[in-house]
Amino acid sequence: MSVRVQAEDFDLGAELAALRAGRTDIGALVSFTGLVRDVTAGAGAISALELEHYPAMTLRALGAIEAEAAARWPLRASLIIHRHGLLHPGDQIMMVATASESRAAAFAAAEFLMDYLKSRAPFWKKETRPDGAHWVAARDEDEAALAAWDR
Amino acid sequence: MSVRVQAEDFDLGAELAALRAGRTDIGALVSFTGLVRDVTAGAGAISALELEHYPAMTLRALGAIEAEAAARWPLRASLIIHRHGLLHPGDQIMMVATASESRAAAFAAAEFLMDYLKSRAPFWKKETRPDGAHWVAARDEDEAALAAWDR
Amino acid sequence: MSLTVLYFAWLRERIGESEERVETSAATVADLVAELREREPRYALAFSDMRAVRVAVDQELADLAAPLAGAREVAFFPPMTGG
Amino acid sequence: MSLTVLYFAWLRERIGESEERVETSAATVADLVAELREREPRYALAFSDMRAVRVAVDQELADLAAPLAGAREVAFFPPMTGG
Repeated sequence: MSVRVQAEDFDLGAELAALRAGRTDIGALVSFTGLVRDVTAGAGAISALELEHYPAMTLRALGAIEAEAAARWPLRASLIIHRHGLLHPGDQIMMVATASESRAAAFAAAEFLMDYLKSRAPFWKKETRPDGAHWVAARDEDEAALAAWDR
Repeated sequence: MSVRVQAEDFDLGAELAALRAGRTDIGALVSFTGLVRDVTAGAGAISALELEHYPAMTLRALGAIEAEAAARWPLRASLIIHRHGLLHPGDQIMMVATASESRAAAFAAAEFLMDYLKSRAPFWKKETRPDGAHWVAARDEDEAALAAWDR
Repeated sequence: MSLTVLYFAWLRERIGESEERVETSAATVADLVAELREREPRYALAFSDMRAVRVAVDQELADLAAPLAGAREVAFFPPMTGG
Repeated sequence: MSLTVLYFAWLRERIGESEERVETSAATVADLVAELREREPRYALAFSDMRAVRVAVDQELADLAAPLAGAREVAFFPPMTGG
């Protein structure tokens, strides 16, 4: 179980390889990678994405989210990496990975981590578009996705 | 969209990097990797896993499953790799990857591919355990997972 | 009619072949299974519980009622366990 | 009581600071917001619609009714958009 917040890029393949290195108790490994797209629906081209965060709170929030996932599913390993700072289209923003005995647990835990992280980890995105720089608005569907885990 | 069946191992990181190389229209990349575990619940240690398949049918079945996923979700890219032959604990068995604008589509398509592939792609696993070699039985929950997509 | 018949996994092991040519006038998969059962005990054993057997006709999943007219290849195997 | 107050994203931009020390006797977050609103128009503007503002007290998400007794750090920010 591990959480990292960094400005630098990460090597997705190396992270996934490290997660299962030397282990024979993992049947299912799921990864999610968030990437900067060059277009937002209805808002035109994006040339840059600035990610602001609240350092004192970030690791704590991500650690709590990861601990909650580990309490809900029998995870063999998990990893969250989230970047901050200035990114550009095609860049990696963040990743989560979950390893479990079964695919159902690995998928569910990865989706849970993403849904919580989207709305509970203190990151804010600002897009630079042709009409200026705009803070990305939170989406109702992200809150709804989060609420579904408590049903 | 791409499907491969091979005896050789694959490089998960290189495959995921290739899937998004030079693209800026992917917001979400999900991967699933199936690995050989050294224990099956209640059946003791596994020393080897033999994967038999039906070559003439395999690519056709995997291609049909991938096409069905592409028809259901707005995928930017997808990949299925499945190995056959003799594997050992810790080895990679197969992978699927899905790339989309949104995380919900990428996750759903990856789970759909896995559920279909589990029960509709012509592969059969034989485990070598202390009490001999045994064909792995299909699980009712895999058929149930598949049926859920038609509801 | 001449068919290629394939067997996989424990069906292959019980029957002792992975592939054979079969001359048959079976109209459906079920008819073909009935013919094979009559042949030798190893076929009767392999096909003793058809709920545990899946079928593909020309590489497409099919059921026991599937017609064989025009078919070239029939495969018998247990439920799939890939992934 | 002396608090560190932090602002993020557009709250930081509207208020023009990312961090400040605030002397206050506010009992709750809501009281602190009311005090800040009185100070200057930029605070009143930033806090004009509290439905668009989230709060953390000592790095834990909190609501407007949260008590400030013993607190050292209060942060205001819009709904999070990570991932």
